[in-house]
Amino acid sequence: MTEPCQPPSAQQMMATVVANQACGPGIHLLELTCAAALPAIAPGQFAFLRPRHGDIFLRRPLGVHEAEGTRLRLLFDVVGRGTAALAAVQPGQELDLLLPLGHPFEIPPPPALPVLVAGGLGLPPLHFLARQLHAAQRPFRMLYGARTAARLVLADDLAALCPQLRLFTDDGSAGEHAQITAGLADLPPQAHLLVCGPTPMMRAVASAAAQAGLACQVSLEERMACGLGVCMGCVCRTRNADGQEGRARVCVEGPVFPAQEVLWDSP
Amino acid sequence: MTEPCQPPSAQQMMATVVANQACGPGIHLLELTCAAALPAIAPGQFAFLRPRHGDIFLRRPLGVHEAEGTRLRLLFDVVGRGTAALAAVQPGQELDLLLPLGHPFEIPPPPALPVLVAGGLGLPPLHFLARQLHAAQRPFRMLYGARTAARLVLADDLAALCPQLRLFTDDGSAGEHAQITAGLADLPPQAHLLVCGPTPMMRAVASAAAQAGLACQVSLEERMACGLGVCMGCVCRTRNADGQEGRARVCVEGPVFPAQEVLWDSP
Amino acid sequence: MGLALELAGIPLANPVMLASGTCGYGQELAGVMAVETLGAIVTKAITASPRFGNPTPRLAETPAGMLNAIGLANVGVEAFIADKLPYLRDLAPRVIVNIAGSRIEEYVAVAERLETATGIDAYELNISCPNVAHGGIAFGADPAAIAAVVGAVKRVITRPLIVKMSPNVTDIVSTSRAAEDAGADALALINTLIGMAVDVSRRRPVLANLTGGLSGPAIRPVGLAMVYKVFTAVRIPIIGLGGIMETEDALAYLMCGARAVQIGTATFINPDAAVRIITGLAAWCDDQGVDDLQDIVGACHL
Amino acid sequence: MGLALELAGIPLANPVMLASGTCGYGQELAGVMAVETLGAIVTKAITASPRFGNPTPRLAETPAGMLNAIGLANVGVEAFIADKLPYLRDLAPRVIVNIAGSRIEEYVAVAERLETATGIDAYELNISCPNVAHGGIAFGADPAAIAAVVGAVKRVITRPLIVKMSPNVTDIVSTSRAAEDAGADALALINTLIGMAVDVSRRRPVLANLTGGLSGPAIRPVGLAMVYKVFTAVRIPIIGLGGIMETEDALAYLMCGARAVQIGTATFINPDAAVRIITGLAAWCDDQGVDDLQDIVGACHL
Ligand SMILES: Cc1cc2nc3c(=O)[nH]c(=O)nc-3n(C[C@H](O)[C@H](O)[C@H](O)COP(=O)(O)OP(=O)(O)OC[C@H]3O[C@@H](n4cnc5c(N)ncnc54)[C@H](O)[C@@H]3O)c2cc1C
Ligand SMILES: Cc1cc2nc3c(=O)[nH]c(=O)nc-3n(C[C@H](O)[C@H](O)[C@H](O)COP(=O)(O)OP(=O)(O)OC[C@H]3O[C@@H](n4cnc5c(N)ncnc54)[C@H](O)[C@@H]3O)c2cc1C
Ligand SMILES: Cc1cc2nc3c(=O)[nH]c(=O)nc-3n(C[C@H](O)[C@H](O)[C@H](O)COP(=O)(O)O)c2cc1C
Ligand SMILES: Cc1cc2nc3c(=O)[nH]c(=O)nc-3n(C[C@H](O)[C@H](O)[C@H](O)COP(=O)(O)O)c2cc1C
Ligand code: FES
Ligand code: FES
Repeated sequence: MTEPCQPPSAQQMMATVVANQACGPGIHLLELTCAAALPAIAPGQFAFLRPRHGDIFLRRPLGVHEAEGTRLRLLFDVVGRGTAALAAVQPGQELDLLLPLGHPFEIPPPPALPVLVAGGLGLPPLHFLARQLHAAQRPFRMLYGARTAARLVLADDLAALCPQLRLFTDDGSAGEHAQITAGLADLPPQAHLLVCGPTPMMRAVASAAAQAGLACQVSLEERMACGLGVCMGCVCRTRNADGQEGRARVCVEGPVFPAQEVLWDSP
Repeated sequence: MTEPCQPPSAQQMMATVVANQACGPGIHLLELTCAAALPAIAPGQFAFLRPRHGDIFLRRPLGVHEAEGTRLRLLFDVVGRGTAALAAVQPGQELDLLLPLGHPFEIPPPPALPVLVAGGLGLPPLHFLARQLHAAQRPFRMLYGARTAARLVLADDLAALCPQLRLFTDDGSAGEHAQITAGLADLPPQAHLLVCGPTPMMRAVASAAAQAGLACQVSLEERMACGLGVCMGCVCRTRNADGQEGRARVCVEGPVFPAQEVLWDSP
Repeated sequence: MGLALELAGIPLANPVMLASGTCGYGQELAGVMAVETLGAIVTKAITASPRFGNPTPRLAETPAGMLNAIGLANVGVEAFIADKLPYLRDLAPRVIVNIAGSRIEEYVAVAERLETATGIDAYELNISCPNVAHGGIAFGADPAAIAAVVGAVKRVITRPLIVKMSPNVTDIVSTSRAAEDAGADALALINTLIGMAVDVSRRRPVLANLTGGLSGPAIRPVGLAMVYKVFTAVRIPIIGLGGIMETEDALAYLMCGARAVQIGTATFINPDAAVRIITGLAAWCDDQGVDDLQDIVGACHL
Repeated sequence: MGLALELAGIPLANPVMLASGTCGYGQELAGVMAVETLGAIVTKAITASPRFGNPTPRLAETPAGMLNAIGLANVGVEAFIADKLPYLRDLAPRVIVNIAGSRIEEYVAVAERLETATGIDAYELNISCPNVAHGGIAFGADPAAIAAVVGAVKRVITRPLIVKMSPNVTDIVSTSRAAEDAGADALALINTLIGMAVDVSRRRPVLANLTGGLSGPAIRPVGLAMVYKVFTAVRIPIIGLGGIMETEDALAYLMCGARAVQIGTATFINPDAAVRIITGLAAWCDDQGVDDLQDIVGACHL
């Protein structure tokens, strides 16, 4: 966060919608073919996009869910105008992408035990990471929670990648009837938490990790205009090793930060 | 024009693009299926439309070219942002229509001889009218001119409807190498001109008609915002029987006016 | 649900009005929308004599908006009373007559003449039209001039007076207070912003009048900010307008402090926009358990 | 083709600059656009001390535009000179430093400190930021205050001074003339309009700061009208900005009277918007047989 910022070298490219399917209440899986081969993308990095035609002005950030060759998959929740517009794009229509942006999760080297903690639509970067760890045959654990069973999308996929997967729902309709923080109780000291989800959930996980002395990275959300670090719109409050308060841009220094550097706003 | 204005009873409806084909340089034939059966439409009336999604704000007026059941055809020239957006709509996409609007051509009863005078993209209402006259087995003549052969679209169609069709081009690449006004020279006194085309052409035809003592109706163009007569944006300068100057709204009192009521701006 | 309200003594079935200049004199819209459901109709500006307005082109499209330079084209107060008012009077919505002029005496003359007619519920003083060379904007920007014209009109009328404010000012609070202090019963915020469009291919302004008034969603953020600011500075009710296209936009104005709203340019895009918004407000109240829509007025200030 | 010009003594390869606050300090954009092709880069506003800016959310989308309430977040003049200027200095484009403050003394202090640094081509005085509680907008609206701050800064600098004007005023001509009379070498028109957005579901303003600055194509008609109006009222050159997205928009500003343009929000939509516009201007000159792009400046006034 304090190192001088590297100019991002994102690419702008057009992508054509191949499929756009609802896979849960208000949750869409968007599959795209890009005009060129995708550059290297790491889990935690995001795409900054908008439909080529339509009445959305600013781009929206979405974590990369899956990327291979010219194929890109995004998974998102309809929460407002922008995501509603994305939910409405039809196969054949075009999106304008800028990617990859942002600082990804840093995969802790062994003997650390990666523990992926996904809350709701915080899943995409961690699903991506789970596939990488599985492919590398690296042991890891995963906790995945949502409000209700219907919103616990792609849980079967994850189970195939991670035998240690634990599921949670707020209403007990699937997995354990508990907050995801319940899954942190019995972790070994070499556990390294990699977290993405709603802010209150991340704050709770970060605080539990701090108390348990576990390493923890969190992927923050903020409204963005430029995605490139130039507008100063997407800042979060941070504190450095000396406890000094600062501001960091979620789009370049983040979205992934060491949890101890984040100053959470009071709930 | 002086009679009290009747509230227009236009309908708003969605229409799906069936085909959108270039049929000349920058000229598009747009075929739509409307969500409901079209109301009665008379030649000279127009549709006021915009793509359902996209960055065009105001509707654009286009003369109805053909209407039957739920089928609607429009013929237009790409001259700016709005018509460029219409040229880009793909089959399956939706347009938002308001129609029918405006005061149509008044078909003069026999013994008048209708003479249809179309300049370039003034064709749609007159093509529509030609089909009606042909179906009614009413004798009529038609003059059709354009800059060049490639822009003289649908001339074959017209020839089938009107054996008396005369074609003109500015560059002589098809038909007679002359201005369309050349076709007015040998008309019988019962000729009643029904004119649509670029303003300078209509002004010239109207003036020739006045000199020859021929009846003449012209279909004017103005930028429109409401299409309903409420914004007062689309006025043209008029003069009544007493020679008094006035203003009339092209969208409700027009677009078709008796030529002698129009006060043309100096060229 | 409770959409009804009383505004400056005018009882309204609901807080949705058609804005001046975007609904003519009511009649033309009857064929394309359920006019009877409206709270009120605000007429096109009426001047002492008939006006042709500015030369065309007097319309232009802009990003998420439009420019108009109509120039107060209208039939004049006599023809309005003789030919237009009888129709309006018989409609269910309240009738608000928008008054314009180029001098204080003209505003006063129009108001005096309208006082003699029946079927008018209130006046809206247009001191903010950017498209006329004299008067118009000049009145709308200077607190002293506002006080003079509002005071002069108030002295000759018995019906409530809404003053329609110009957004083309440094300090909307001081102009609004000047109107309130001079006797305005309500304020309408905002009229159009001054804007321009260029036809690059011709290297000329698009509008014959060079500049025009900018309306539509593009200006909504400006309208909301001004209503928000004026709400805490005056005691009289505010009517909010500027770029309202949907129910949500009307709610945003109410939450900023408007008691009622006007729908302008939206009618050009969807002739029944105002009707949809009335339905939408009722549905929202239902959904949110709001008994009286007026309860959310100013909610953003809490 | 002839895109080069000299503006207030600053030689520019072409009239296209990146606007303050939309390009950071240049470095971040190097990976996504050909920065070397730009005429100039205008830095984010620099204040005497570092500023965190306002709390978030400090961005919101609006129809054809956006609101920002960044609140002059910046590294402060010392860190700017130490950490940011060395990079900028080595780039081909001219370096224009945007100066902000909350009191005249702060503007003067920043200007004095910048005078000691090398690699700066001009200053742009931001007297028009709507997002800070003190100063900012106050300076931008009052001709006397403008004269005072411009005069005070002029006295301590040797480099050309561009004054960036607020559009949130009744009379842009009088504020512009005040800047000119006090010694401004050029004017930049316009900064953002004051606007607001409401989160209807939460019944709260979207921005933590309540209001913000409106930018993007929505405000282009306002910017064009102001440039058009000021062009005939001042003798110093005008830099036009506000909603320029494409080559045509830049040409519209030039035709209204701007000698150069700045690209702001467009960079957020397309990082290489400014580069495309430079290419587009050259192509347009070619196509239209225009030898020197400056020949079309003010064409709309003919
Ligand atoms: C790096 C990053 C990666 C993301 N990845 C994903 C993803 O993979 N899948 C997914 O569903 N969502 C993801 N998000 C969140 C997503 O960007 C927002 O949901 C989206 O931008 C909202 O746009 P909207 O126009 O639909 O909502 P708006 O109408 O703008 O807002 C609706 C609601 O969402 C909130 N909101 C809007 N934008 C943001 C934002 N950027 N951050 C936090 N809250 C916001 C608003 O405060 C409001 O409550 C990500 C965000 C970031 C910053
Ligand atoms: C009743 C009526 C029927 C019409 N029927 C047809 C038709 O069947 N086929 C067809 O191709 N065109 C027709 N037109 C013209 C068509 O409406 C315009 O070409 C179109 O609105 C231009 O929109 P734009 O955004 O592409 O152009 P803009 O970018 O708005 O303007 C491009 C050029 O067109 C001119 N222009 C724009 N709008 C109008 C207008 N309403 N009238 C005159 N000039 C205008 C401008 O001054 C400019 O020179 C009709 C117009 C009217 C009023
Ligand atoms: C074509 C047109 C004509 C207008 N004429 C008037 C008028 O005569 N009197 C007036 O007070 N406002 C007039 N206005 C301003 C509108 O009433 C309204 O204040 C403005 O358009 C902003 O609202 P909107 O964005 O919903 O259109 C006019 C607006 C338009 C678009
Ligand atoms: C996020 C953001 C930050 C800005 N910061 C500054 C600033 O620090 N100083 C300044 O003079 N203008 C600032 N501006 C205003 C722009 O430089 C420009 O005047 C305005 O955005 C209008 O141009 P546009 O529509 O092309 O963006 C900022 C604008 C935006 C969008
Ligand atoms: S979105 Fe602009 S700095 Fe992050
Ligand atoms: S377009 Fe509005 S009156 Fe004709």
